[in-house]
Amino acid sequence: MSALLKVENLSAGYGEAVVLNDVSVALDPGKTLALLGRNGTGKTTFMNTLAGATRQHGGSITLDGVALHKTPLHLRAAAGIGWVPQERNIFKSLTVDENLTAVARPGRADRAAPWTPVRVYELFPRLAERKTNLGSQLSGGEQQMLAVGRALVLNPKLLLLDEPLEGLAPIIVQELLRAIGRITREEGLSAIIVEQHPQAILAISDQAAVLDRGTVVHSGTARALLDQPELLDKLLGVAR
Amino acid sequence: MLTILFDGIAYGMLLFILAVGLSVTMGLMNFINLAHGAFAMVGGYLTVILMQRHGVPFLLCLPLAFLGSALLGALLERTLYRPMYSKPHLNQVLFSIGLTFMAVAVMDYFFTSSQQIVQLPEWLKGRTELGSGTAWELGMGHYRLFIVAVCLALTIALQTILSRTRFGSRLRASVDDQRVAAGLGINVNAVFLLTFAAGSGLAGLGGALGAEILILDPSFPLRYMVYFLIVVAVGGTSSITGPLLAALLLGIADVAGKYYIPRFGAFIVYFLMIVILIWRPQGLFVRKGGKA
Amino acid sequence: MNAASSLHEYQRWKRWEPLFWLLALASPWYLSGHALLINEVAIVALFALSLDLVMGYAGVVSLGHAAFFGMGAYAAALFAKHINPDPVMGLFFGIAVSTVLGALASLSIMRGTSLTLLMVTMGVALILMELANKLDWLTGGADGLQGVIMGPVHVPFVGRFEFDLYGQVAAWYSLAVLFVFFLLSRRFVQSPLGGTLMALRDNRLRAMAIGIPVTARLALIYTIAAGVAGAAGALLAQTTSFASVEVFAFDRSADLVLLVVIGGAGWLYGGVIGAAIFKVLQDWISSITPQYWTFWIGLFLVVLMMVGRERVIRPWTWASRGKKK
Amino acid sequence: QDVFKVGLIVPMTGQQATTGKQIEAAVKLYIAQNGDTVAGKKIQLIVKDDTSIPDVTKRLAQELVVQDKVDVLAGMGITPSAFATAPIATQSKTPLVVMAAATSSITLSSPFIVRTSMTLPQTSSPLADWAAKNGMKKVVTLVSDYGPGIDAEKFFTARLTAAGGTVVESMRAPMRNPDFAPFLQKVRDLKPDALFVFVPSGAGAAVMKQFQERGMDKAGIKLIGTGDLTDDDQLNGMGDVALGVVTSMQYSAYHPSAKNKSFVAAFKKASGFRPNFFAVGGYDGMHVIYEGLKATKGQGGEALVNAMKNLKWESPRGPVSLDPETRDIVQNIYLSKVERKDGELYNVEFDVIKDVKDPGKAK
Amino acid sequence: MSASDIVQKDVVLSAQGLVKRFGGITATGNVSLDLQRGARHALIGPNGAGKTTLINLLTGVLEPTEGRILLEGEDITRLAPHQRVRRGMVRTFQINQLFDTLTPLQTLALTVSQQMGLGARWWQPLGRNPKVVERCEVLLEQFRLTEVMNQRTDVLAYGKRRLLEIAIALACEPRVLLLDEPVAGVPAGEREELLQTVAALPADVSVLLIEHDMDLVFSFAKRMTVLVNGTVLTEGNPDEIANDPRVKEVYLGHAEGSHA
Ligand SMILES: Nc1ncnc2c1ncn2[C@@H]1O[C@H](COP(=O)(O)OP(=O)(O)OP(=O)(O)O)[C@@H](O)[C@H]1O
Ligand SMILES: Nc1ncnc2c1ncn2[C@@H]1O[C@H](COP(=O)(O)OP(=O)(O)OP(=O)(O)O)[C@@H](O)[C@H]1O
Ligand SMILES: [Mg+2]
Ligand SMILES: [Mg+2]
Repeated sequence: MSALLKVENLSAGYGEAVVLNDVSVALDPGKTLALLGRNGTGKTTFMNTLAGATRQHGGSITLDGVALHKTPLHLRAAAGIGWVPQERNIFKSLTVDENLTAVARPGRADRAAPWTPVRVYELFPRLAERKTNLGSQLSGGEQQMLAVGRALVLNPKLLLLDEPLEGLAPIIVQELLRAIGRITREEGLSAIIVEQHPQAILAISDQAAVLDRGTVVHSGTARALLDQPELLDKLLGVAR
Repeated sequence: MLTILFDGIAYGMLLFILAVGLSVTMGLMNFINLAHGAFAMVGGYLTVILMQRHGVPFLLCLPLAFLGSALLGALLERTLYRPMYSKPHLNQVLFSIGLTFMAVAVMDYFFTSSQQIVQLPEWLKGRTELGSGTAWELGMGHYRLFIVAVCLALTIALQTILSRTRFGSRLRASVDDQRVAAGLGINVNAVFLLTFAAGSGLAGLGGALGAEILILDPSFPLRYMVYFLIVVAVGGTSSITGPLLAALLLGIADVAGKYYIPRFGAFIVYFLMIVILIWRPQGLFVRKGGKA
Repeated sequence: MNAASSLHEYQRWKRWEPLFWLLALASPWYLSGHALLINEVAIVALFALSLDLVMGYAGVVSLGHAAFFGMGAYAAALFAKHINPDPVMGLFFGIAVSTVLGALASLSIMRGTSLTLLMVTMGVALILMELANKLDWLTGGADGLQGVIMGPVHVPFVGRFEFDLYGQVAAWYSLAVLFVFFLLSRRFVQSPLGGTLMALRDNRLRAMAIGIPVTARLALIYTIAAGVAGAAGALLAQTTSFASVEVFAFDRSADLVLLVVIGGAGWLYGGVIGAAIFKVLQDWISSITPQYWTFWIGLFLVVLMMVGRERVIRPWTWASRGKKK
Repeated sequence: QDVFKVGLIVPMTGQQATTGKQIEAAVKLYIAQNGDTVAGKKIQLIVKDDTSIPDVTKRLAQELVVQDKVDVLAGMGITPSAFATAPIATQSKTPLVVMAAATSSITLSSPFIVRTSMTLPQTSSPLADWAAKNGMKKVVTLVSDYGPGIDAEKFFTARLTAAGGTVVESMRAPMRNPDFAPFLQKVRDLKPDALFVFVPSGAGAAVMKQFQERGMDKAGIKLIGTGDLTDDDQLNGMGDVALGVVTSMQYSAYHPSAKNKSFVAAFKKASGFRPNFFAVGGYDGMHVIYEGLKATKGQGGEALVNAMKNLKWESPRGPVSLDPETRDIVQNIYLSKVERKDGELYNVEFDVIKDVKDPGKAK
Repeated sequence: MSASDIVQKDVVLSAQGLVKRFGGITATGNVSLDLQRGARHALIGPNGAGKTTLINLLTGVLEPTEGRILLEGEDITRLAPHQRVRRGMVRTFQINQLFDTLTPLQTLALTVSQQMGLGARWWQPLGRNPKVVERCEVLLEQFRLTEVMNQRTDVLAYGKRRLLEIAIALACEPRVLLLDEPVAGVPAGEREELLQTVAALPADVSVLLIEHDMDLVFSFAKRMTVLVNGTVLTEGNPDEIANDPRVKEVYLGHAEGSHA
């Protein structure tokens, strides 16, 4: 079957600085990729490059046949990218509800789209209770939930989750992981997840890739990586 | 008495129409555009020139004034303003003051420094008297009635656009975080362009309507800048109704003050502003969340 | 390099600084023809220094700084007219009065945002302007305060200097005062106290969280700045032996913001340099085209802001910066 | 042959810009008409813009004196500028020809000041007499709240009461006052015979429009004022609202004299707009300088002032002279009514009070 | 250990019946909490339970709607934030709050001088006092900031900024330290180590820690309070909490120990 996402020899960075070089990744529809790596190895940069928020120096990105690297930032959401930035970047002066409706697509909640604000509220009841809070008036965790919800109402083909579990209560973490699992399985949505805690996401991922100094140093199935703790240890330098 | 009230309202609404454009760019776009008055001036001059030199009817001049300055605004937004969005507020102040200076000189160069005077059509010159006795007599100049009408129409229009459509929230989202807003599919540039053009257009309309009552000459933008700022500051920059009510308050207070206690006529507006701001630092009307 | 030395690094006099002041202080001598302009520049520079303290360091913009300037001006002028013609005493009186006014205005910091303060000070300035106009028995109203006769500047051990028609004494006098205030301010902003100002400019929440009394500090610096502005006003009134309601004008406050930003806020020199550039430019262009000089000033501002100050100063960085964009 | 420098300081930008433009145009016209050499001296004109900020005016004057070594200072758009500059004139013994500023006491502030414009007592007093004579016994005054305005109010009131009329209410509108509604409404409620107005030229149009909008003319209230109200510079643009307004002024562009007709024609040709009383002030100012120089054979300073202050000449505004004691102008004050003549609005004179000295100094 | 056992008795900080409402929302509903001297106390609870709000109330960033706060027996409910800091109560922020235009060195120098009561001096340059400089050097070393001490704070990498955030808190020489998710965004490897420095504070310094990383919480805390919907669900020592079914229900969920 043909891959949903095809990243070839991607190199990108900020201004003159090149952070990623020659990164190639492929992902099938409905599959989940766990993206691991130490601090400052370029995980966020990779995600932001897919979302279009960095300076791309070379290589190509194709999503479902569309050449993303040629698509301007604000059209990538339409092309099927659902971005959850690392620093959440909730719109401070918008209420929770507006945060969702402002970006929701297809615009009108009434048309049949799998993800609507309503469904996001079902996933995170907490947010429903805070509908009218301004973004600036949310707790850290609530902001995290909102960031994920905001990406979902774009009804993307590919979900980019950059450290989505940070600052979430364990129980929410479990729910979220379960939800992501469900979404990918049932709705054929693909996802790339960056996390500090390998086990947590390897468990629910199909593939795994490890970045170091801006290049892919390992890629394979998530399971394989889970089964070789020493390899994981070597790649991430983290004892677990 | 009623007449004074009415005059106050009319004056307030004029202030509002002049300032609302600014509260759009400053409040919603978070860009300090002190060149606002310049756009208003352009609108005013357009009207006078069109009417006096080309005999265009007044009613037609108003939309033209709006469009004219809106187009100018759009043009400048694309060319000059956009790079300034990311700059600190002070630089924006400097930049827009610079533009104002240039505008002043240009107008002076093309239309001399003397005052431009509008000639209203007859049907706007009249006056309607109701009731009698100094207390209940209500005299309404037709032009002032006209201003009130236009102003109300505007307010309703803007309010619906901002609350009923997604545009308002998309705009604020873009202001909060351009990068992420774009990343989530909002065409930030288009949103800003549209808003800025609208703001300039409103300024132009204000200038057109104000030309009858205010002194329209090249120093217009600087002369009335203070009033714009006061209205916006007192009204708070987070809604349309805020500046409206602020303008009404100031207008009525000013007129009534000058009528009843002329000695202090000059102070009232400033005094009121200071009191209000100390009482409500964010301005009269602030956008609050958290009311579940 | 260790902590101590790198801390002192920030405080050392850069090599060009003494030179700068040497040139500045000597200017009335080698530019004797322009002493009057130099005097005005010095006064505006002092005024700008005051704004830079609140705006550049404490991050509080003020559109009504003319309130304190004017207060100082009228105070000094009236002092000379009714009490004592000695400039230095008048200067202190002007400073004192405007400081008090500043203290009062700073109360409005207690409540509210910097926008509040910005508008409040603007309102105060405008009200004072109307007052100066109304109290014509005291201020001479809109005609301006006449009959101010200044005594000579008395410099201990050196002698007494009458203000001359060429404005040289005026220029020395203003420059000297400017220099003194600059030294004080410099010391101030490098002290822990000055540091706390920058701290609360950057992040008030954090400033509180390390035990800085934010509002008190804001009020303090604001009051001090008012005093400095008053000094500038006093200098103007004394060197022109005249005061008019124009000293409170909104344009004065606005121009002030302009030239502080031109020179760059937040490093004492910003105001001084901005004042020099702005005034000289204005004087020069308006002598060429008295009608349309505002156009060129405006153009200058626009270009300066669009290209960016750094790049105007360092053209050679254009290429590289250009690429980045 | 050596040069004779005239330093002209006027507001060329900002809200008083028109004042400067009018004066500059007139001065240049005069030089063009009368050649630039007088008594063997070449006249050199230096124009400075003081943006009508007094301390700037003073600095410029000072620079002109010490740096450019001008022989005469001229201009002065607003009163405080003149007051600020007076000491310089005195100190440097440089004649100062005031061409616009109109507060009465200006000429007293320096023995070197000569004025060719007007004073408000001068223009407002005759109007009071006329008003009383024409059955306007009950009058309300509305003036801008600053020096000249207060002068106007004071002298108009004094004369009117002397002539048996009464001022039922004296209102002062702030300098920065966009809307005259409250004041005019008050007038309407008081229902006087007439409303006397002094506002600096510029605000005039607004007053008249709102006067009519309030139907005051229909209510039988007459609008009278000094000529600033119907400033020739804007009169034509004001439209019908101005028709029938009665003013008193020392100059009208419609003044029926050969001298004036040629002046107006030449002025329009040169500058493109209609001259007003500022223009004629500048024009006569230049005349005073020229004639003074001829008298002193090109000598400046004290001699020049002494020569100037005895001058007497035919100006576009009519016969004028300088009062040797006060160095202030003595001139006819014309009562005129706004009418449409050959398609344009003009102040058409219907009465004249001859050789009016400034009543402000008759104390 | 035994030493701290003795001091365990006396209460340093005590919140009594605190209530905070935002409009309709009750973020904190009648919370009472005692912090013992030398405590290593953890505050956990679901997102939006009101933990940060509680800290904000204790430190005076927010005004409580009801209730009072005692520090060393003194009622500080109405004191301004900076006054509480002077009395030794210091906090870190969940989202970094730094002086972006200053360098770490300047930041610390300021904080230290402020802490030593030199904050109001205007006649003597910053860092002229050797004691201040010494203290700064120690802190910079301790938090591995020495090599970046002269860079502007806003260009530092996230990890470093986080470290500075905590260094500032320690520079205030707290007697009561309130940590709001201090290790959020700090790489897994460095987290323990960071908490070590905190745990290693003098035995009489009391620490209140908010954190969602259970490994850390359980390795650090000697006592825990669970906050739910703005009210205290339960309080106890770690294993009591770990085995409390209600806590599992609303917070821990069913995966044991590890983060997920
Ligand atoms: N805005 C920026 N400008 C310049 N360099 C940057 C910028 N953001 C990140 N970098 C650099 O790019 C490199 C990769 O950063 P990135 O955020 O992608 O790492 P990361 O893997 O996401 O780290 P973390 O796990 O902490 O999120 C780092 O060295 C960082 O210093
Ligand atoms: N200014 C405010 N206005 C209205 N509601 C607010 C405001 N600040 C916080 N809240 C609400 O109060 C509740 C408590 O927030 P708080 O930040 O204390 O949660 P928390 O326990 O820190 O959660 P987390 O662990 O996610 O940080 C949240 O539901 C939040 O929405
Ligand atoms: Mg990252
Ligand atoms: Mg929290």
